[in-house]
Amino acid sequence: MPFIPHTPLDQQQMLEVIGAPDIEALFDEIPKGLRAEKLNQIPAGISEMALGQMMNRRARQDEVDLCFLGAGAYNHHIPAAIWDLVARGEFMTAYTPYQAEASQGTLQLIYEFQTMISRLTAMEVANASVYDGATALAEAMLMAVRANKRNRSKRILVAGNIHPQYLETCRTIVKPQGLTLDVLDYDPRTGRVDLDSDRVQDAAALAVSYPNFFGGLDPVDRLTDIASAAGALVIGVVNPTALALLKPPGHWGENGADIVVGEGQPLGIPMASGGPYLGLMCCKKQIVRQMPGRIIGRTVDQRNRPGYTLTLQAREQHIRRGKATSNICTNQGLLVTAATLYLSLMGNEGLRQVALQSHAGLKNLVGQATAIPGVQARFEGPVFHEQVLELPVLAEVVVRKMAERGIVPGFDLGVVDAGLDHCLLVNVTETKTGEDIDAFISCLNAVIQSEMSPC
Amino acid sequence: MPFIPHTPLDQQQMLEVIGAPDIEALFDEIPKGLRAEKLNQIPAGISEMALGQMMNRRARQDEVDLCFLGAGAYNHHIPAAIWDLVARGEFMTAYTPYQAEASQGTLQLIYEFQTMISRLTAMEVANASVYDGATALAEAMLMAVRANKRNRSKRILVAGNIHPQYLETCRTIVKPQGLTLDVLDYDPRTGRVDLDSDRVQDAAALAVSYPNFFGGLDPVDRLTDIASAAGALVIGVVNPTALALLKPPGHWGENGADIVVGEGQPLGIPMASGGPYLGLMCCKKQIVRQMPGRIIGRTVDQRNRPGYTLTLQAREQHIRRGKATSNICTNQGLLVTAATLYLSLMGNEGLRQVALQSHAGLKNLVGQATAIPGVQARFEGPVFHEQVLELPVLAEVVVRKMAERGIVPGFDLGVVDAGLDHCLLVNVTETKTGEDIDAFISCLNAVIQSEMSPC
Amino acid sequence: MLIYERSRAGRQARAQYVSAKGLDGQIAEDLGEHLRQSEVGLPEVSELETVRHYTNLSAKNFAIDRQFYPLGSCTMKYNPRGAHQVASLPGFLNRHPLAPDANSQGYMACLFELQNYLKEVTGMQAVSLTPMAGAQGEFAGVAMIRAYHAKRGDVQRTEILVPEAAHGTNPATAVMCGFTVREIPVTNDGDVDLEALKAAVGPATAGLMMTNPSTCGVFERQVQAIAETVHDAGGLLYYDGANLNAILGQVRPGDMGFDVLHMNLHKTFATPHGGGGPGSGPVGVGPRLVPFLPTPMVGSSGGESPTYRWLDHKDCPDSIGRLSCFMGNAGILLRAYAYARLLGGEGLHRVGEYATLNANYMAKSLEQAGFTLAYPTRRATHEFIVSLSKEAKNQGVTAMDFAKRLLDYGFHAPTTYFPLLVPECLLIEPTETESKAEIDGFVSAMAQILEEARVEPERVTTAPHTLPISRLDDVKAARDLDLAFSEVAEG
Amino acid sequence: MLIYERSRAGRQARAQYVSAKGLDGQIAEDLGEHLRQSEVGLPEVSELETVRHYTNLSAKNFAIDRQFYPLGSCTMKYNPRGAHQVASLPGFLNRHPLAPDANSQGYMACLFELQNYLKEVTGMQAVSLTPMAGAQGEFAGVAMIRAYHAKRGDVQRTEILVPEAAHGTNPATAVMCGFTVREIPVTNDGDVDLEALKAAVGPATAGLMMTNPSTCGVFERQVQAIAETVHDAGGLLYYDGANLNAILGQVRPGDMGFDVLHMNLHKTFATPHGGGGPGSGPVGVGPRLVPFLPTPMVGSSGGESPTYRWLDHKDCPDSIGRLSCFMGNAGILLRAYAYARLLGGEGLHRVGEYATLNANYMAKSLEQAGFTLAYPTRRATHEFIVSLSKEAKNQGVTAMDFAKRLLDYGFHAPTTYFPLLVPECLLIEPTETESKAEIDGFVSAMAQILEEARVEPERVTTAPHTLPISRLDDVKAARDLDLAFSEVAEG
Ligand SMILES: Cc1ncc(COP(=O)(O)O)c(C=O)c1O
Ligand SMILES: Cc1ncc(COP(=O)(O)O)c(C=O)c1O
Repeated sequence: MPFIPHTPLDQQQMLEVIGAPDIEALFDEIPKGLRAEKLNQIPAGISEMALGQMMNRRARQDEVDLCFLGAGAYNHHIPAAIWDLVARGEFMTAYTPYQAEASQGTLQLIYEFQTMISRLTAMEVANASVYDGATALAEAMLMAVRANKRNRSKRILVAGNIHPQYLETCRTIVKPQGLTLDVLDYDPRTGRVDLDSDRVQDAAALAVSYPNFFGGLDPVDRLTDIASAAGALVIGVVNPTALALLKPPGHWGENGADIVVGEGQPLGIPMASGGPYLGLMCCKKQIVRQMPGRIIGRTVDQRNRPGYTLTLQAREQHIRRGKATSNICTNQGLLVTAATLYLSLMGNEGLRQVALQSHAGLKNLVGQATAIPGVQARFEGPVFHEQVLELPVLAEVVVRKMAERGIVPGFDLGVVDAGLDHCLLVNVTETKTGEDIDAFISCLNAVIQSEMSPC
Repeated sequence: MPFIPHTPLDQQQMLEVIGAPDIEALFDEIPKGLRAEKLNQIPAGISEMALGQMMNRRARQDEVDLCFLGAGAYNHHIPAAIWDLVARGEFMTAYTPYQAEASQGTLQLIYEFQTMISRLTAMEVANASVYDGATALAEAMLMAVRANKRNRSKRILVAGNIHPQYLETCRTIVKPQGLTLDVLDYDPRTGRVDLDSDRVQDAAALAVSYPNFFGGLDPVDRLTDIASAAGALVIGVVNPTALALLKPPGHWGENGADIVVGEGQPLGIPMASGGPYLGLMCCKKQIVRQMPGRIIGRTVDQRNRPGYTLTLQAREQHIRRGKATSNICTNQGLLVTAATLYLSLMGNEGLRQVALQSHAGLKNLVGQATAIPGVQARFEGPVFHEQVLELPVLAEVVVRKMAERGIVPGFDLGVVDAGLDHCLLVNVTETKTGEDIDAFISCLNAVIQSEMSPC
Repeated sequence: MLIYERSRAGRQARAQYVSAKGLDGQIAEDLGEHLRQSEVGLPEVSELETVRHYTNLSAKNFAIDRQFYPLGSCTMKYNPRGAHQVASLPGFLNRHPLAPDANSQGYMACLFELQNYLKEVTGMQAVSLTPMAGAQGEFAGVAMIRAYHAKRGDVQRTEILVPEAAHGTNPATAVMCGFTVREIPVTNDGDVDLEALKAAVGPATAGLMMTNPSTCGVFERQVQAIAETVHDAGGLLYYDGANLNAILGQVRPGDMGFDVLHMNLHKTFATPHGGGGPGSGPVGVGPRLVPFLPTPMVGSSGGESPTYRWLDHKDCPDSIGRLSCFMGNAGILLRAYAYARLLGGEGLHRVGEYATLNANYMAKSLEQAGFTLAYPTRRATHEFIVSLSKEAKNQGVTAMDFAKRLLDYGFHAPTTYFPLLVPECLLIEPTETESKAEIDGFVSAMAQILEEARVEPERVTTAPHTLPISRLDDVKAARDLDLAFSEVAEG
Repeated sequence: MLIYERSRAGRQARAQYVSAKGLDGQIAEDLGEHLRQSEVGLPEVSELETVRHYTNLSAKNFAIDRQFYPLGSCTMKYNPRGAHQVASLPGFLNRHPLAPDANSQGYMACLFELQNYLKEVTGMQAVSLTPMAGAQGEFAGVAMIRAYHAKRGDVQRTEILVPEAAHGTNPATAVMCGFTVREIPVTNDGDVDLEALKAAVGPATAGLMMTNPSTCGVFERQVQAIAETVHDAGGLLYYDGANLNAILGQVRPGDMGFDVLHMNLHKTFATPHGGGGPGSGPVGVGPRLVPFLPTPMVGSSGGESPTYRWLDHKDCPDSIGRLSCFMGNAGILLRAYAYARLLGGEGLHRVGEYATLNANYMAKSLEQAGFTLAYPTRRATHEFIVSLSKEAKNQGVTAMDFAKRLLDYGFHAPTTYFPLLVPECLLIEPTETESKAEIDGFVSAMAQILEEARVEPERVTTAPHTLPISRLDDVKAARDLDLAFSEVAEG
């Protein structure tokens, strides 16, 4: 019995205390006709060794040599110390810190995390995580509608250059509550959005992504000022690594963004097929009572020693049930631990160097790629560590052919927009060396050559 | 400055307290002519990320698909829990437990280890490890000479079928103290040794390996009785996994072995190019004061609570200096932790199944291999999980050719004995599946065919 | 001490610097007005300080790996390290979520098989793995109920029924899905009040959400009658599968008549809880809701060596849609898959058996030690409730006091004051991975605390005494909000 | 509680069973008289019990990752997790020690480069990495000295000289190598008594073993004169490199005139100490001893892309031979290699600088706090000695009492009562990876204990008060030997 410690003697003694003849008797309140058959569709148990051998094979099967995919998940270096510590039983096998006295480790850590994230974004408060970047944005929209006192609208204006899967997620989550998403087209030349005051009139909020899905940088100061002036709240969707170099949303325009969300994955969390990741969420203090998710506060104990505890719980489902700000309960605690360790290990300069080196790598790649005849940057203007290349052949073909040679070159934008079917979204992080980029270029070159050659 | 936390301000304040103008001044007692130049032959420091990339390449370069090498290092499954726990900072980054009050974790664990090892071997006491199996044997020889009160000889009788690299190690270590190693030839038909009383007269000890280097099982009861009767101490060299099935040395013959050593690597320790491993060492209680290495004893504290501490330290160099039983100081503490966890996780039945399955795998392999024309078992008699195959071609050639196809088939005995240059020492552990063994066979078959085919 | 209090300006942990020095000038030019002008605001500590600080912080937590953790409704059982190890293989960790299908077959094989196992375990027809926790699974489930009625044009169904013992996520979910909630009372036996239910159902009923076993720790015996009642009224039945551990291999929600459910893999499938997550809340559905399942899912070509591909909105046009940027908490799914493989069908069946054995043994032992069970005439399921009303009245020692004092004895506290309908309650769930000896230890600690409550109640009411802090001032926490460290405030 | 006390007969943690059931009958036949008849004697616990038991045990240890650990002569500094990670790559862990050279090039490249780095750091001509700890390195070194004299037929050299401050391994090693030991006194300044040395050397002198900086925490200023004296007498000079951290990049043993040395990679090269090992003690030699180095070593073909091969006794016929079954503590060598790469030449140089800065700052701070330095007129090296003779005499509070009381303050104790020649001494080594704040904290704890020793000495003499146990009865431990658990004795 893997993981079940009972000896035959234990079992007998326990049944005696209960006064039941056998374990079967303990299920005698279940209507007879409902009792299940054996679980025949599940194969017999295997040893940890056999499991390891099988999973090793499967994991190996999926490996590629080089991957230049970004599009919302980024392959940064993860310092060795992080997961050694995150995987400590004390972090990994604890529950949500309901008993504060027995959970000061996790609670203090989250308080530190809240501090780090609110400083990085220049926002007043941060919560203890929601599921991922996309659901964070959905929660931000719901929150904005609740929080916007100047404007009772349920219309959210969304920049059209936001990650398309964020948009899909938001649709799923906010539609049942009657919100409408009004998508702002982006300028086909720059890939950026602009806004006039008319459009934003009577919207509950404006959501912009920084960088946007194409890696570009929208005019966030201007967008923020126009939206605020019209009474809409501003929701910023940010990449936390980028904020080491970019203007933090708390400082956008005159008053800064009102709610900030983002995907915390770049902060020490492996790409791991898309999760578990870490939804970041911050806001101005005045609307904190509309924020979903757990929030840790510092207080004192009976001997006046500082201590940390779940606070503002009256926003949450376990207290307020149907009146809660969200149904979220379990969140991404362990990933908060990873991100906190990451930010602590990197410090200001470490994070800045990651961002700088990623940016430099992208410039190198784009510079070399656009020297290939027929390849050009699709959009103008500044970018951060990700950019759209327009190719002389279908992006889908380039992705397939390069992947066959062990290099996944980026994201085929044709998947999300037929008009961009010659466009490849390419990301470079600090993990890519000069040789890696050279390998990308020569592989791209070869594939384009072979596709373009007559017959 | 990687790993150095000093800020410029710290440094300045510290120098002020010291009253030195700069760090250089702190070295002013070193004769000027001796101060070193820069360390120019060591390349500039690299980031953890760059280190990881380089080491990943090198590690990958050395990977093989399948390896049937044993010969003293065995590829057993290592339960996931072991190194997760062993790598906890509390175990990995502690020093030798000199301050008992601050080291009860390590101390109690070693006491448990001593218990496990002494039960597994059926010996009265075990120490807290020496370096590896080979040095354990060397220490056992020195110990036997000190401990043998019936016989002041410095001659050690050694079974000729002991691991040849154990023998070499012993030569290096015991020669300076004037011990002589008298090697007993093994029977060329069985690979086993026998003994008559004459030969053992006036020897301090007899050392036998169980299983022996060829995987065979010598007549340990008989050997023990003959040696004991002649006044020689009996040193058993054992494989701890094998003891799940084999007669433990404490029960050999009438009185059992006097000293038992072995390589603890099979107990949850990776092969890792040969180390760090774990030298096991046990003895009868009456000669414990001659045992080298650390020993943990249970005692009580001032409030009569049980506690664990280093004991019998008067055997050790830090107390007795030139009169110590050995110069050993640092030993293999962390590997003790791994082995203790391994034995705890496996329990009696788990360890037994590992041994059984390894044995069954070897039988399967040998059965199939000896069906290949020209291949036969080199020695007769019972074996445990390792056996010598005699091939129709040079073992060196078979190893090279099979390795080129990703399978390292075993150890070429021609390296240690020119007379065995057609012999391959093959090991199978529980990690080898039926398909692995089939792959071995078909590869062996192919290599033999191609080598035997004319031209 | 906070990590920020260890920070010193100018300190650098340089092993993590990727030597991007010298690019600074260029970046200002590249970014122009976008360049950050303010401090990034992270602590500046050495690698040793980071390691030491967080290692020491971790030591302040209780955790399965250190303590018995009988937190009712949370299923805190052993999280096999083997499952963690295989999910952490480099090939899985380095896989980008948008990697081409050709480079995803190993991963998708695991997911496809897991979908099938979960169908078998629940008796449902189809499963989507994408929800990222129980509450998101609930959202997906109720959104599917909404989509089902909408598709049929049955738009007047605006109400979701919820028994009063339900977990808070149930009503919160219903509201998130645009429904109003109506609570149904529970009888003194812990069963749903069937008459009240009958009175409540009607043309506005979109569905009923319930758990079975309920959070009262008993099996709802009238489940078939409840299903009939709701179905007859045109509503659908949602099963909150957070408590699946109790009935794993014993009885299947699909067979009980439920149309849709979620499971908490971070409970029943032993993936670690991580101090607050991540979780994973796959949903399973009966025939009527299959078209509405959230995407993506994994489809198979079938046959001897199948190839797998993602099913998305093109394949499932009626899907409620996507619930996350990528594919939910993938790593948790791998752990759950590994767990299912380690146990196999037989092992999963035993989980339900021994979880139930442990709970019934513990309940009976506590009763013999003088405690009052909330439902003494009922079998416990995988959990049960003790009520300390008597002790609260007689000695002034509350359920919370017992909970805090247990911490001093080295046991994590059970769930307190939930479900709300039982006064001064402890909801206790031992799980199948705990030994009789551990349970006996807990029972004897409870008995000792009972004795303390008699002879020196203030020892209990002021507990804990052995932890890094004593009880915290929660009122101050909410009033003088301090949600982020500020050096100035410290000064 | 011992793991054996958690054991219950018949319990099985089956996830580790490799399903060899059904082979039992066959094995009895195969093994015959060799078949084990008695119990194997291991504990029978579940996987959770193992994990919980050892996680909880670990929490009873002090460790670098949790505490400042200024244990003199032990160089307890930060062990970079990055080095641990790369040494734990599957390709390295799964490599069999006897793998063909063609499948070992990645590993051998690391070792070859490490050999070169260690030559550079020590100023020696050749290095062998095989010794498994400092003491085995000493053995190799002194065995080489023996082999050297023997090769020259210079057989009357039977004596090794050792300063009285030497580490216990030095005389123990000399004896293991078949020499007799003669101890040389040390002056009040911590230097070797040069006159006594001159009187001691002669035709019987095989060599001198010394450390520099010595275990008195000072640099031996007359090292050149000492080398001349010993060399003139026909002896060789052995350098105990356990204290290399002090002088890394500052001064090289080869340049000081030593013929042979060992290094403790588990100290200077930051490989973790593991609660008692493993270590690694490579040896380096000057020109005279190259032929005698222990095998195996790694040789290179040279050139742009070199290939590597093992050098063994065929290549080195005069070698003292092999010191372990395979190639020493390979994994520790990989960690040390990784450490050297992370720091680079410049970083290694800084190690010596900041280790020395920290020690001198701490020594001066303690002196200012009222403590007595053993060598107040000398520079500290990477460590220094405080003598508490005054406090022992006046307040009856010994060095051991200070050590134990420091544990209550959350600091590991310094090395006590070593070297033996300084009464009531603490040998204190902060290392370069500790911050000024940490050092200041230690100094203030020492000052507080000094104050306690004045006002309530019994608080100090009965310490520690906050650990799982108080001081142990060592006499009972040695008298009533209890070295293995027995259920019977418990009963
Ligand atoms: C009965 C019940 N339902 C739902 C949930 C919510 O699950 P999650 O926390 O994964 O969102 C829980 C978990 O606490 C629960 O116990
Ligand atoms: C000065 C000195 N020499 C030698 C040694 C012995 O080294 P090891 O413990 O690695 O055998 C030590 C370590 O304690 C030491 O401090």
